[in-house]
Amino acid sequence: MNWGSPAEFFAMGGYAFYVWGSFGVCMIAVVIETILLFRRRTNLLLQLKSESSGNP
Amino acid sequence: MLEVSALCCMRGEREIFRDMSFVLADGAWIHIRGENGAGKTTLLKALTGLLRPASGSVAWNGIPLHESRDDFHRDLLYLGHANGIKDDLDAAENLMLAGSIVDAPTAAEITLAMRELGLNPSSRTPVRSLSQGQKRRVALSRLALGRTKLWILDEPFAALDTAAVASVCRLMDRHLDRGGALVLTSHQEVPLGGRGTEVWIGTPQENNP
Amino acid sequence: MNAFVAVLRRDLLLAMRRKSDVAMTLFFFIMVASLFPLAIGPETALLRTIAPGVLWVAALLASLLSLPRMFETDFADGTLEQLALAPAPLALIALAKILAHWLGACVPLVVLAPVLALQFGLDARAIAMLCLSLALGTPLLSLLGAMGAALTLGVRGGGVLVALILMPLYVPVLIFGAGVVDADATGMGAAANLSLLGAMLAASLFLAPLGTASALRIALE
Amino acid sequence: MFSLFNWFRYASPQTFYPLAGRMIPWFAGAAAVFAAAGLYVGFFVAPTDAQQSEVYRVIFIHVPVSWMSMFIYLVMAAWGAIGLAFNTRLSFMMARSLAPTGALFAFLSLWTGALWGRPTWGTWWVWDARLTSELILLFLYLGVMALQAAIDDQRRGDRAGALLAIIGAINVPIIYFSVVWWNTLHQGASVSLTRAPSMARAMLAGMLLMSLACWMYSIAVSLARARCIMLERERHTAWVGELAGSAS
Repeated sequence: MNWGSPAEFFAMGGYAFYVWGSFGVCMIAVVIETILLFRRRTNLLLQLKSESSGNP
Repeated sequence: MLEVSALCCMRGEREIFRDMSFVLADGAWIHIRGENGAGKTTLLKALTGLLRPASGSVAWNGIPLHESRDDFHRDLLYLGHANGIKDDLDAAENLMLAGSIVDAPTAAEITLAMRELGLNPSSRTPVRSLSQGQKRRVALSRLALGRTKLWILDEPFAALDTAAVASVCRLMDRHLDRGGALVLTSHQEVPLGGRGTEVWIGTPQENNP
Repeated sequence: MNAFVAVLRRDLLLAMRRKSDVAMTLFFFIMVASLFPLAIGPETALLRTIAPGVLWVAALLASLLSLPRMFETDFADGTLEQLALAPAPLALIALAKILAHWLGACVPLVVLAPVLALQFGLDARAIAMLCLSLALGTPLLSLLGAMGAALTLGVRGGGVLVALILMPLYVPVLIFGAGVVDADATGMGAAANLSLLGAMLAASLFLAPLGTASALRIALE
Repeated sequence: MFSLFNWFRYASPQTFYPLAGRMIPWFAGAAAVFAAAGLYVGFFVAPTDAQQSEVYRVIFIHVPVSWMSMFIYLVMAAWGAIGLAFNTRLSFMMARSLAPTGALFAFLSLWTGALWGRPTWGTWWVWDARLTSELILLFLYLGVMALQAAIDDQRRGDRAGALLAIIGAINVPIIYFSVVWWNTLHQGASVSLTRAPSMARAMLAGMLLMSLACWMYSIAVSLARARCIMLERERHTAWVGELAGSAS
């Protein structure tokens, strides 16, 4: 185990900004991409539903 | 002989027509009809090989188009919506350049072809300053130049006056008599002799037989 | 081969009728190259260092600017359709048009480059090297550019788009081309750069017309 | 013959749509598992680096996203080539669905590279061969996406984008070579990101696990995006109509 305490873990030996900046932004990017995809899909399904109910 | 079998064409994800089949024998002509936007130009483009059909095939003299493109193009004269002439050049130069890619026509042949369409062969005016009808005439002069066997013409009579329509029809009749084949679209009746048929895209309109 | 000569003559004739297009490309080249000393300052040593890069970038931008001419008018007036239906390989026709573009848009740049190089205080040997690199590199710009021009044919915002898709492809040409003068001046010899440019030219002479032809067929559908 | 038939059956959007739907959770799950394992190895098993201390841990995200950004470009070009050769609609949809994810990875590679560069080399950006190539790769992605978006006719956009992706893929090695050449010529910062072969086994394992996670994630996301594209394009067909009706 590399870390004595959670605080030490989060400090990353003084490089917290760089390490968490990298991992954090990647995480955020992944989450945003997933959310956007979900929204695109739900909007699309709603649209298709209104289209199919509009002219059966 | 042009054979079209089970042709289906798409524009984007929209199906324009499907199961289009017909045979065009030598010396025969086909008038493609349909409302605006029915897909007449799409069909013509598929016949020339410019447009790749979604399914089905077009064959020239029994050989599918994509297998012998150059041979087919040697036999083909296509005239689209656009005239295919350069605005910066005069009529004779245009015909000379268009012909030179296939086989260079002589100046005498070009003069003759322009006379057929009622154009002044000695005019050096750039095509830019000609009227729409005159531009169309320049483009159609290629009909009188060519020795091609298959003509595919998109709205050849657009913007033409009666005299020009008559001379184009004369050229077409001569072409058919020589055993040439012709496909054209037009919104007007086409007064041609010989074996002509109509092909409809979509449903035929009621006022037509 | 017949078709190749015919298309080449046709495009050159058309370029002769529109001399203003050629002039505009040249003016653009001169202006971009002249802006750099104004922005950076008249310090001769510095200008001499950046000259090959500046002139190369200016030539690249000028040729980029002239690319839409290659197919756009032919596409609009229907002559491109006719060329695609000619009984000759479309790649050969594309090659003729590329050569015509190079002769009409890039050769004037190569000819003018020495004059601009004098502005930057390059010596005779460096100028010769610069012209050599441009003479070998600009055909590559035309060849790669033809693919970009064909892909963006008739597309809205085509001018910016063509720049966007071509910049990455131009990177090797720029690096090897602009490096020629430096390599020669530092005594390393420009042979490696020049032969790399030559190799790329040979490869794209074969591949780029094929790519252009496919792109044109896609655009004409 | 039978296998060929099967392949074309799955190449039709109508049959591929539900299949992709069933596959997505598995790939997403695999991505989560690999990511958890990779992060565990990266943060808890891999020892602190003697020279770079903890900041080297950026490697566990930087290298995988860089690899993926290059790999996805090749896969995208391959789908495009298949589409151009066999005229299959599904290939173009896959090519289109991969581009945004690939561009995202290229961007993340640059971002993490900058964050690593700052403490290690003292500057946010170095004209290092790898970083420069990665930047050009991002431009290539943006070019393909811009071209696809600018062409209104979908079919033409697909085919033009595919052709550009192929042209780009042929050029990628040349670009990389030219940038390395340029870099050594100008004696710029030449920094080795991947470390010597003596790299601890734990570091390698962490990187591989994270790469697998990125790979699985890319598949899941691109399948999901492809499903959206299918629905958008085939909205006038019967099967989409039925699907929209039954979704109520």
